[in-house]
Parts: sequence; C-alpha cells; structure tokens
Amino acid sequence: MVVDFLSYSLIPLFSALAIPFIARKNKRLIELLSNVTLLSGLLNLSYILLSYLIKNNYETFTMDVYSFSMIFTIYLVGLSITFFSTHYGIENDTNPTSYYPLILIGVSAMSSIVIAQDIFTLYIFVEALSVVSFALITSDNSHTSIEASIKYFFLTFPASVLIIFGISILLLNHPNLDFSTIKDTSSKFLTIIALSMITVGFLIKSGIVPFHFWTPDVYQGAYSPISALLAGIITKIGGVYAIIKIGILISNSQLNYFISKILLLSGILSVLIGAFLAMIQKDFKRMLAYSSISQMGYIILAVATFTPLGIIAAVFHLINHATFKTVLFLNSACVEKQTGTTNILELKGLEHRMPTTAWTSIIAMMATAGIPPLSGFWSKLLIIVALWKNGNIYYAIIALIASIITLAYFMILQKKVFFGKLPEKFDGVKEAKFQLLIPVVVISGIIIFSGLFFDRVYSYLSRIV
Amino acid sequence: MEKLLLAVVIVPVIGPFFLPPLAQVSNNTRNFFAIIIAAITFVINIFLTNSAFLVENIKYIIPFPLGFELVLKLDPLSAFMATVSSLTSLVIVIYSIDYISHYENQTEYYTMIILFMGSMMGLVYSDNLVWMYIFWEITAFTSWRLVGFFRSDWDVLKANKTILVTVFGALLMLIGIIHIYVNYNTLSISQLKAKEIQFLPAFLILMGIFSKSAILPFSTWLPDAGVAPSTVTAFLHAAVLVKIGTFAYAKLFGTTFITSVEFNYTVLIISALTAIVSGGAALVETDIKRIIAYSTISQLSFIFLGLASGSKTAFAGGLLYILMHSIAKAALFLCAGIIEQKTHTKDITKMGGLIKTMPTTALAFALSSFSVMGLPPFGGFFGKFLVFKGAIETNDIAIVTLFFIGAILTMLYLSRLFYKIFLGNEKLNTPFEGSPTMVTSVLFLALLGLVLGIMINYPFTYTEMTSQLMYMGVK
Amino acid sequence: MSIYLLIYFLIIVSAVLSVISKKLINSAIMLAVLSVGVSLLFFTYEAPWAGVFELSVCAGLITVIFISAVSLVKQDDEAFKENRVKYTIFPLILIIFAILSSIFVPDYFSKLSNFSIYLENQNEPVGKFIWLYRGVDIIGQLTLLSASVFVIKHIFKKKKTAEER
Amino acid sequence: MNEIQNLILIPIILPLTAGVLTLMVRERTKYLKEFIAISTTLVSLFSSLTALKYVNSIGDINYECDWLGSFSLMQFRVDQLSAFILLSVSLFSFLISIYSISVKNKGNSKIFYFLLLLTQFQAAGVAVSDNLISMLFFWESMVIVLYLYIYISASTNSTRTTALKAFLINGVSDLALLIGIMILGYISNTFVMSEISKSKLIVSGWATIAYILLLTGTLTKAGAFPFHTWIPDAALNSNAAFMAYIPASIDKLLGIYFLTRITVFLYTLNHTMQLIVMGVGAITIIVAVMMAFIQTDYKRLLSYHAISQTGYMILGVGTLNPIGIAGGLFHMVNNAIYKSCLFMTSGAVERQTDTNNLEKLGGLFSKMPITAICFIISAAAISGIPPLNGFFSKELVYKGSLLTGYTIFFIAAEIGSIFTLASFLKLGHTVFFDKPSSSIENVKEAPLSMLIPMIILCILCIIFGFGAHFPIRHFISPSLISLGYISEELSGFHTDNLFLVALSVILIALTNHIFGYQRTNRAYKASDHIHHAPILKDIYEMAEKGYFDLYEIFKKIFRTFANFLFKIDRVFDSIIDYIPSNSSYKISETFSSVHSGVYSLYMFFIFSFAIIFVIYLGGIKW
Repeated sequence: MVVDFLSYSLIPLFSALAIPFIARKNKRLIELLSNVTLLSGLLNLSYILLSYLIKNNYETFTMDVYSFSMIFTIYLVGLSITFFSTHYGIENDTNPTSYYPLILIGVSAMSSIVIAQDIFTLYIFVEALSVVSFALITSDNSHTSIEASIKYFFLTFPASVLIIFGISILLLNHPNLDFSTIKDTSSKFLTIIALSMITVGFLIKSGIVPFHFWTPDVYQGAYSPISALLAGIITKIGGVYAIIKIGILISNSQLNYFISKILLLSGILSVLIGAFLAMIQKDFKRMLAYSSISQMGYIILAVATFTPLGIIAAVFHLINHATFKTVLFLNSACVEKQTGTTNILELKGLEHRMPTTAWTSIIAMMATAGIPPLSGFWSKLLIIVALWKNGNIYYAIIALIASIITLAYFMILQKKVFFGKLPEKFDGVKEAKFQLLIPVVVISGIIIFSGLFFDRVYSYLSRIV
Repeated sequence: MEKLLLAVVIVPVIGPFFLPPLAQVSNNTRNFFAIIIAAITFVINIFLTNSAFLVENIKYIIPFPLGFELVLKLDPLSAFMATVSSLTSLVIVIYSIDYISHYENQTEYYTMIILFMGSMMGLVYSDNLVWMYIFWEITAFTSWRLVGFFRSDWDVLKANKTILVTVFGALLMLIGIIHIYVNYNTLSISQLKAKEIQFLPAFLILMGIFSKSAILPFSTWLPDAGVAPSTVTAFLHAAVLVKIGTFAYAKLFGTTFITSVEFNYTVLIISALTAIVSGGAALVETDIKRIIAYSTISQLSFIFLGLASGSKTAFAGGLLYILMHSIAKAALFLCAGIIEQKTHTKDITKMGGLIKTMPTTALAFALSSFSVMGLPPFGGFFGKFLVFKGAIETNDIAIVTLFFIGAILTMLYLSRLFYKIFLGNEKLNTPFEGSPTMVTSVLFLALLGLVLGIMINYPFTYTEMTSQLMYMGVK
Repeated sequence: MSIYLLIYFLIIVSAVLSVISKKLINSAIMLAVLSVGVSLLFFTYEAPWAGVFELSVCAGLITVIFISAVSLVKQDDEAFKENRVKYTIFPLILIIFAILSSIFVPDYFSKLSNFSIYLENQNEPVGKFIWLYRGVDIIGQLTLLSASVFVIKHIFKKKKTAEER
Repeated sequence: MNEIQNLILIPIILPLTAGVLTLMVRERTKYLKEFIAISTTLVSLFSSLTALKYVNSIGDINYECDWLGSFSLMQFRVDQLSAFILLSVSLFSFLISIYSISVKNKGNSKIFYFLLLLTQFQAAGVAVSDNLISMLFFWESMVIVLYLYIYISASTNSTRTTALKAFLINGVSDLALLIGIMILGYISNTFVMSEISKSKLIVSGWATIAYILLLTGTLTKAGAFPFHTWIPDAALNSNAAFMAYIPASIDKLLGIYFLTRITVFLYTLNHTMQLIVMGVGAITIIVAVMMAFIQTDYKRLLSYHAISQTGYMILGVGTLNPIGIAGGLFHMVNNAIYKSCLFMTSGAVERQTDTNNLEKLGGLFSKMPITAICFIISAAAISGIPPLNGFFSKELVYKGSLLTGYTIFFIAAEIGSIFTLASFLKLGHTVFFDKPSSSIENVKEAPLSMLIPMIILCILCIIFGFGAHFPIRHFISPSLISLGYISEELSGFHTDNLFLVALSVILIALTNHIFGYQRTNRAYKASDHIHHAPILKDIYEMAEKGYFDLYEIFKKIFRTFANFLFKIDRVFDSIIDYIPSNSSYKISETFSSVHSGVYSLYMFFIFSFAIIFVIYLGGIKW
C-alpha cells in the first residue's frame, strides 16, 4: 500500500535536499530541477490514470483510488505553481534556493499525508506541511504576508493541540494507530471522543466556519503563487483529506450521527457565510478566499452524509475545487503582475487586454458556480443528490440555492475586473506572457474535459468505496 | 435517422468553437460558416419534422452513470420546436451580418449565438431531465454574454440580472428535478410518461420555466435585457430563449406528467395577471424595445393559457401560437433594430412619420403587429382564437375576462407603437431604409406570418396531430 | 493528584497569557510553555511518545519558528495594537473546560494505567518499539528537519534583507 | 349541384383574385383597374342573383372545404337570407366601383380598388359562411381593410387618428365577438349555425354573456349607439365613396344580418334581452338624429343619419315578430340604397365644389339638377315620405314595435323620423335652394360615372316604394322562412291610422323647419332654435367635445389603468431586483462586521467553538 506511492513522497524530498548542494548558484538549475521532479511525477501519474480512463475498465487497477487521485492533484497543482513561479519572476521578491525546496518539501509532505497509513504519521506530516506553508507565505517580505503567516500559525495552532490530544487518547485502546484497527473498534467512548477531537482539529485546519477566520487574511496576504498553492491544495490535503478519511473510517458507527450533525452544520454555515462575505469583498484574492471557504463547505456537506455517493462526491468536488481555485488564484496573480493591483475597484475592462485570463477565469468561475457541463456542476449535483438521498433535504436545498450567490459574486467580479471601459492608467496593460498562461489553460482544459467525460471520471472515482 | 438526430445537436454545439479560428482568416469566412451551421441545422430539422410522425421512437443514447445518460429522442413536439427556433435563428443570423458588422466582439457574438442555437437543439431533443437542465444552463450562460454585448456597466448589470434571475429559477427547477429523481428513481422523460406529479416539484419546475420565459414574478429581466443589440433581443426575447420555457412546459406538463387541476389553475391565474400587467406596462413605456419586450411577455402568457387550459385543441393552439409569435415577434424586433440603427434612438417620442422614409420596414412592422394582435388572415389569429377556446373551456369567467383585457391591451399598445413610430408628426431625424439584407429578412418573416395564416391547414394539422398524439391532459 | 492540578493550572494560565499578552513574543513563549505543560501531562501519564512528539514538534520546533517570525515583525509590532481587555472572559471559558475535562478524564486515567500495564507486558524498550512499528515516522522526522532548515534559511535570509532596507 | 357550389364561390373567389390582380396593375394605366373592378363586381352580382333564384326555387346551397384540420371546416351555406345579403353586397360593390371612377380624394386608386374588392370578398364570405369560425375569419379581417381604407383617403393626422379610432373600436368589438363565438361553440359543442339553430339557445348563464358579446360585435359593425363614434369622424376625414360603401351599406348589411342571425336564428331571447335590444335601437335613433339635426357638414350629417337609421333596423329586429323583422331587413336594404345614394350626392357636390360645409354651399339645384333630384328622392325616401321605399319599411317597423305592446318605442321611432325629415329639409334647402355663397360660381353637373349609380339607386327607391310587394315577396319573406317564420301578408300600402301618423309627422317636421328658417334667414341655421335651446345647448357642446364618446372614455380609463399596471410591474421588478441585492448586501455587512482582523478575537472564537464541538460530540450524549 505504502510502497505504491512512497516514491512520490521521497523523490521531491530528496531533490529538495539536493538543491542547495548542486545548484546554490544557478537559479535556472534550481527551477529546472524542481520542475523536472514534479513533471516526471505528474507524467508518470497521468500515464497510469489516462491509460485506465481511456480503457475505462479497472480490473488491473490495484492502487487506492482515493490516494492516487489526491497525489495526482497534488502534483498537478504543485507543478503548475512551480512552473508559474519560474516565469513569475520570484527572484525579485524572495530567495529561490529556499523557495523551490520548500515547495518540493510541501509536495512530498502532502504525498506522505495521503499515503500515511496511521493517524499519527498523518499528524506529523500535517505539522510539517504547516511549517512549510508558514514559511512560504512570507516569501515576499511584505508586511501583509508576514502578518498573514503569523495569523496562520496562531490560528491553526489549536488544531495541532486538539489532534495530538485526540491521538494520545486513541493510543489508550489501540496498540497501533492504523486506520484499519480504528475502523474495527470505532464505537468505544474514548475512540469517539478522540476522533471527534481530531475531526475538530482538522476542521480548524481546513478553515471551515466557524474556524475560518484565518483563511481570508492568509490567502489575501500570502505571496500570490503561494496563495494559489494554499487555497488550491494545502488546506485540502492538510484538512479536508483527513476528514474524508475519517469519514470513510467511521461511516458505519454510532459516532457518525453526531459528527455528521456537526459537519452538516458547519458545512452549510461555511457555504452561506463564505458566499455572502465574498459578495462584498473589494479584493480579488480575498473574494476568492471566501469563495473557497464556501466551496469547502460543500465538500464537508458531502462528507457529512457518510454514504458512498457522498464520499465520491466529496472527493470529486475536492479535486474540482483544487483545479478551479488554482486557476482563479493564478489568474489573480497574472492580473496583479500586469496591473500591479488586485483591488477590484481600480481594475476595469481588462477582457480585451487579457483575453486568455478573462476566459479561463470565466470557465473556472462557471465551474465553481456549478454551471453545466463543467466539472463543478457534476460534483455539486452529486453532493446535492447524496444529501437528498441521505434525508437532509433542507441542507440540499439551501446548498443548491446558495450557488446562486456564488454566481452572483463571480458576476460582480467579472463585471468589475474584465468588463467595462479600460481606464487610461491601464493603457499599457498586455496579456501576461504565455508561459504564465500555460498552467491556467491546461487546468481549464482539465475542468472542461472532466465535465464532458463525467462518465469516465465517475466510473473511476466510484472505486473509492 | 439516429445519425441525423445526433448531427442536429452536435453540429451547432461543436461548430461555434471553430468560429474564432476562422475569424482569424477573415470575417466573411466566419459569417459564412455561421450561416452554414444555422442552415444545416434548419435543414436537418426539416427532415426530422417530416419523419417525426412516420418513424417510431428514434433514439440516440450516450451512456452516463446514475441515470444521467444523454438520450436524444425524436418526437413531433421536439421536432416542431426545433424547426421553429432554427428557422428564426437562421433568419436572424443572416440579418446580423449587416446589423452587427460595425461593432466589437463580433466573433464572440456569432460563437455565442450559434452555441445558443445548438444548446436549444440539445434541450429540445434531450429525453433526460438533467440534460435538459444542462442545456438550459448553457443557454443562460450564452444569453449572459449576448445581453452584455455592449460592455458598458449598465449593459453588464442587466446581463447579470438576466443570468441571475434565470439561473435562480433553473436552480429551483433542479430541486424539482432531483425530487422527481429521488421519487421515481429515473430522469428519462419517456419513462416518466403518464406519471402523476405532486404539486411541489411541479411548482418548482414551473418556477424555472417562468423565470426563463419571463412570467411574473420573474418578468422584468426581459425588458431590461433590451439593452442588447436588436438581433440578440430578437433571438432571445422573441424566437428562442423565452420559448424554451413554453417548450419545457409543453414537454413536461403537457405531454409527460399528469398534472392536477389546481396546478393548471395556478398557471392560468399567474399568466393571466402577467398578460395584463405587462400589457399595461407596454402601454406606458416609451422605449421601443422595452415595449416589444413587454408585449412578448404578455403574448407568452397567452401561450401558457393555451398550453395549460387542459384541452387538446387549446394545446395545439398554444403550439401554433409559439410558431406564429416567434415569427412575428422576431420580425418586430428586427424592424426595431433597423429603426434604432437608422434613427440612433430607441425613444418613440422622438420618432414619427418614418413611413415616408422606410416604407418596407413599416409594412413588415404593420403585418407582424397584425399577426401579434391576432387579426385574420394572419397566423396569429388562429393562435389567439384557439387559445381563447381553451380559456373558455376552463369554464372560469375571471380568466376569460383577464385575457380579454390582455388582448385589448395588446391591440392598444401595438397600434400606439405603430402610430408613434411610423405615423405621427415628422421629427428631426429623417433616416433612410435599412440595408437590403435586413429589410428582406424582416419582410420575409412578416410575409411568412401571412402565408402561414392563409395556408393554416398545414401547421395547424401538424400541431393538432401532435397534441392528439402526445397530450396527457389533466387529472 | 496535586501534580495534575499543578499542570492543569500551568496550562490554563499559559493559555490565558498567550491570548491576552500585549507582546507577540510573550504569547509565543506562553504557547511554548503550554505545550510543555501538555507534554508534561503526557509524560506523567506514561504516554511517552505522545509526550516526545508534543515536545519536539509543538514546544521545540514550532516555538523556534514562532520566535524567529516574531523577531521579524518586532519593529512594526505597533502596527496592529488592539485593546485586549475585553478578552479577559477567556479564563472563564477555559476554567469551564478544565472542570468538564476533570469530569471526563478520570475514566481516562483508569484506562491509562491499564494501557501502561499492556506496554510492560510487551517488555520492549520504547525506542525499539518505534523503530519496529513506526518506520514511516522517520520520513516524517526527516521532512520536519529539512523543512525547518529551509524555513530558517528562508526567513533569516529575509531578516537580513529587511534590515538592509 | 357542383356548378351551383362554384356559383356561390364566384362572389368570393373572384373579387379576391381580381383584387390581387389590380395590385399588379401599374398605377399609370387609365381605367384598367376600374374595368377589372366593375367587371368583377358585375359578374359576382349576376352570379349571386342566380344563386338567389336557385335558393328561392330549389333550396339551400352547401359548400365545404378543408380548413382548420379536424377542428373546423370552411363551411358555406346559402339560405334565402344569405343569398339576399350576398346579392345586396354585390350590388353595392358594383355601384360603388362605378361611382368611384371619378372620386378625387380616394388616394392611390390601385389600392382603393384592391380594398374595395377585398371588402366585397370578405363581406360575401361573412354572408355565406355557415360556420361561425369561418364567418369570424372574414368578419374580423375586415378591420384591416377598414383601417387602410380610411388611411389612404388623406395623409393628414386627423385622418390617421380617425383610422386608428375606427380600427380600435372595431378591433376590440371583434375580440368581443370572437369570445362570444367561442362561448357559443363551447356551450353548444358546434360552430355550425344551422346545427345550433336546430336547438335554439336560451338566454342563461354563459349563453347570456355570449349573447351580450355577440350583440356588441354586431352593433359595432352596424354602427349603433354607443359604438358609432368613428363614423362621423370618418365622414369628415374620408371620401364619399368609402362612406357610401362601408358605413352606409356593407357594415349595415352585415351587422344587421348577423344581428338577425343571433337574435332570431340562434337564440330564443327572453323578455329583458329583447327590451335591451329594442332599447338600444330606440336610443340610437333619438341620439343620432338629434346629433344629425344640428350638423353643418354635409357628409357628417349624413353619417349621423346612417347611425340613426340603424336604430330602426335594430328596433325592427328586436321586436321578434315577423312584421318587425321584415321591417328591419327591408329597412336595412332600403337604407343601404338611399343612404349610399345620399353619400354619392355628397361626393358629387364635394367633387364639384370642393367643400362639404353647408355655410359655403347653396343654390346648386340649377347647376347640378340630376344630383339634386337624386338627392330629393332619396331624402324623401329616408324621411319616410310615402310612397317611397323608406316609408314602407318604417311602417313595418312601427307596426312591429306596436305589436310588442311597448308604445314608447313606437313614439321614439316617430320622433326620430320627425327630426330626420326636419334635418333633411334643412340640408336640401341649404344645399340646393338657398342663395349660393360667392365661392361656388360656375359649378357644373357631376360626371356621368357618378350620376349613373345615383340614378340607379333612385330608381330602386321608387321601385321598392311603389312595388314594395316585389322585394318583400322575393327577398324578405323567403328570408323570414329561412329564419323559421311562416310568411304572412306584409306587402303593400297601408291605409290604416299609421298612415295618418306619418302625415302628421311630415307636417310637424315642415312647420319646425319653416319656424327655424323664419328665425334666422339662413337655411343651415334652421336647426338653431333646437341647437341653442337652454339645456340642449350644453349637452350638444359636451357631445361635440366628445364627452359621451365611448372611445374617448375608454382611452382615459385604459391610460390610468395602464399606469396602475406599470406601478405593479415596478413592484415586481423591485422584488426580483432591488430587494434581493440589498438584503444580501445587508447580510454580508452583518457578517463582515465580525471579521475585524483582530486575531485574538479569532482565537477566542476558535477556542470556544472547538470546546463546544468537542463537548457536544464527546460529552453530552452520556
């Protein structure tokens, strides 16, 4: 099990360690090394994945689908961030010899989280991940980013406390912390209280209402590519992944009633509050941050059903959200690079100057708002159906209606940023250079195609449970 | 035949994405290609319409999990609707070539308009509720781009209003669809045939339909969307977009589910109120396109009257009304386009005496208004007539009265519009006739209305056979 | 019993201080103290590697990073000053938490003693246990260390540049 | 049988094709259009004559063809009444097409003839349709023709307004007719009149509504009070040919035809309904004639008379007894004859003198003798001077209304004829005998093409007068039979006391005129003593201002109504637009007030919620 994926977590780690020794002087070499590392991993993964997707039969597919798709997503986002950063001109802001290794270590930590077979290992890598991201947030030495990183650490610290406490309680009646053993005896009181603590801890980590307070400030303040990395993958792997894992574990125990109540509540709250708050934001990235809160809410809602369909929907929406949120944050980074601001009150009429950015952002937004036939529509539909079939009809209806608010704030964003008449001060603005657009375009393509070929995707994901 | 069925959806859905590259070659190539796509769609639809009654149960299935499979199914109703919309779309696209030629975003315009047509085809032929919903949303998206064609803040605001209102309705509809999905455990329309449906999901789907075809309380996005270029308004408000709602009603509550009497009565009352409210608004407004848009709303409520009144003849009348109204109203909007382009204003108080300078447009306008008013021998007469038959068969004096007032209002505002624009006193602007292509297309539509009225036998027989064959009736 | 109460008291006080203290550095230190207290609790309850990891990760590494970061922003600490008086209701909540936990935890003590017995039956030293069953954690430690190395590098490099400015 | 069917198709199909043909003809060609029109109408006249003969001798002619799928056929059925109407329609279109050769202000003559032929086509269609739907089809399509007819006669704004007025009044009433017909078909499961008449409807429930709606439609078509108001305006703003053709003859024929159909053929009226119909007739007579009496414009005066004569017909039909109905029908055709003749004279005078204003006209007898004679004859006929046709038809109407036992209607009719005579004395005196004003020297007689139809019509007046039994026997009684009455002896020259009444009426009118003439030595002021009478004066002023005009009233009502509806629409707009956006904005504001960026506050939230969650999950449930 572990050996299937161990290489995916070790190779980036080693290349990260190698960088200072073999390439401390040569920036190009650093970029090359990190990109090649991730690219090779991604090619490997996508070769496996596509070979099965195209055949559309999975007899010979022995690996754990959930971990596999997670690692695929990690590598996808990670690669797009590194590739983006190589052409984003980070050397003006920060020090590449530590920037790229940190990203690589983050990738490896995330992969290890995904392949972790017991909850304690998972915890360690989560901590490692948070350390890495703490450092990465401050990459450009700006005031906001440092404040963001400090907020990040202070506000996610209780999570570590809760998780470690929960783990220590788990240790009482489980000699080893393998998920499988927890699954067997997951009805004892202490197990329940421990799992609930761990769940709450991961809720904090994944920035769900009412633990969402760190998210907007961090995403807004963080260094632009890094906020894409954070929103795109880190908070999901560091938070929601574990919740889904636990969801899979305890899907048939008396605990899931209470936990699902909590999850449903916080999920629906995140959906609503995130959407409502996103509507009045004046900053591109901050609006995206709130929107990702509300999307996380959808994932949590799906997990809360604890039904196979719900888990599938959650994983699918997790992947989708990773893709389109990455696209949007990279778009915002492009806009910031070209115009020097992300304040949507100043921006206007960029659609003819930055057509690719405009259209990719439209695709990603429509996917987020669940406009068919993009991928987001299917995952949302699955979530709603799962909720409905699970009996939580009102949650389903609220979640569905909330996506009109999603659409609304994206409409506002489009109107403010891309439509209208171009002000004089942006006369010189041109489209970002095409290397910066490659990741965006590729991921948009993935969004579209995973929507169009939903049947394949579903028959692949349906092997999770 | 199955291949044709697939082609009629695939061609206009995939086709538009070749337009941007072709625009790099030259604009004419792009326009030509756009027209070709529309024409092909129309021709295929003609074939399908011919064979709709002859061949039984033509299907094309693309498998999807969880009962979401995409099933294209040919039935008379769909073929009828598809032919009507593709015909008007074809005329509108041809008209656009001159109309749109001096604006920005032309490529996007053609792409979107063809894509819209394609998704309309998909919506019409799809036999699965969720795919109906999918194409429904695609039309919402394209209409958002099209309404916001002029990129000023005001336009985009209205475009956002359009998409938000319609999508909100669509979400309500999705709730209804999921309700059905969970209850009957299928989404295939042909499997849901002759099932009884509870009030709640029916009402939710109805909300979606109303929001799309601008019945109260969702009506006002339609006049507001009049900021778009006239081809777009003709396309959305007259020919295709608002007809989606009526089609969905006919398809779901006319020919699939057995609805309850209360439900039909709700529909009738709401649409009756819509008829008079929008009629009154049209009598007050002074913006030519807003007036025509309001008149669209009131005519739509007449269509709903025909579809919901629960008699086969009235149902056929409603379908006939859809055809006639699409043609006439498209002609009206396109005339408005010519006038707006030439006089550079939309305010009818600034116009007057245009009949001297643009007689052909005036003729087309007059003929189409007669058709909308429902005067013989124009096609609109038969529609209105049969629809009123339905109104009386509901045996409810209130509905008859309301729709009577609605019809009077129609006559009033249209004659007022015509009088103010073409007669009245000469105002400062003395424009010339529009370009040949544009004038020809409007005249074609206007005369088509007349010809269809004189040869009423063919369209009416078709719609009547359709309703005889498919209409489910009321519980 | 008194030692437990002592540790509880330590934890509560440090938590409160960490929240309401005026200076970031103090709250960082207080957090460290808090986690030290927690790990002490673990040790006293003979859950050694829970304690070890709590100490290493929370108290050790994270505090290092805290202090480094805080030292970065020290110069413009005044930038965000708030009035923290209104948060003095924290102690109440925490005390409630303490009381509630002292309701549930005794049960936990008894379990704990059983578990320590179970450990003696295996009569293996803790280290061996780790190396046998917890191989993956080595990667974890490795990752953590390398991460911390790069983090320090990342931040202190910037601290220099910040001072040059 | 088959050729007979084609026979009744001729008056319908032929004018249509010919009309389309005239559109092809170039405008410059001389007399080609006129020739086409005259020959067409002549042919259809003969064919309808033959049809009438056939119907009277052998029986009804039926014809069917596919039309509305399986829902309804295009069904024609010519019984005696229809044949009679068909005949008169073709007759008048023939005469008008001759007459309008030399009418000046008929606008584009190509379009004029096209419309004329089209009107005949539609009128014939209405007359012969047995299926209510096909009848409605023809009937309602006349609105457009009417509109264009008025529209082309002049390009002034007043003409356009009048055209619009006529269009709207007729259009709306046709909607009423449409709904009435729908209800009729709904309650009696068929749209075929002959089917419905097998079991006549009684006035109750839906049927009442249907009857009222149908009545509205027919009355509007016939131009009865209160739906008459477009006719006087049209008289001012359009040409004499139009006035003579549509309001004077065709509309009357069709309106009264269908009134008879519904009142006698389809329904058995109850008492109240009958009173309503007769009341409308009486009011129409009085009001219109009072208005006519004071007019100072030739055509406008005639138009008011056209309205008041309608009153007689409605009254006659409303009596529901064979005599009255016979009177109504007979009066219908008579009125058509002399009224179109009068309009023709007005047209001739207008053509020669370029004015219709009585103040300018005078002493034309010497200059236009034939016109004058035609005028005198037809005026005498309309005023019911024995032994002209008008006299007999009025006699029958009087008798019918007396038979119903309501003397009030009889008296109203008599008053009506007093003022009719008086106003025509005034008119004739002014135009033909009074001293000429300076403007109209050297006026010549009207051209032949105008005189021929006038003369023909005058001859008809006289024939139908002296030989009143002939039309009654050949046209009226068969119609009555087809309506289901046994025919009785109603011809001839009554020497009962009604005759004396008629004479006294004539005397009163004469004295009144002489009195008026003595007061002011001008003939066109002969009505002033009534016009400026104390109370009447104000009423007249208000009427001239159009306070009693139903159209104006409804225009006001609908304007306010529309404004109200617009308000409602705005309310809905705010419901879907402003309210959601503002409320959601408020909600967002409230939420965002918590997110102050103070991280110890955040810390507080996180801690407290974490504790709550854990306690809930782990603790509370035991």
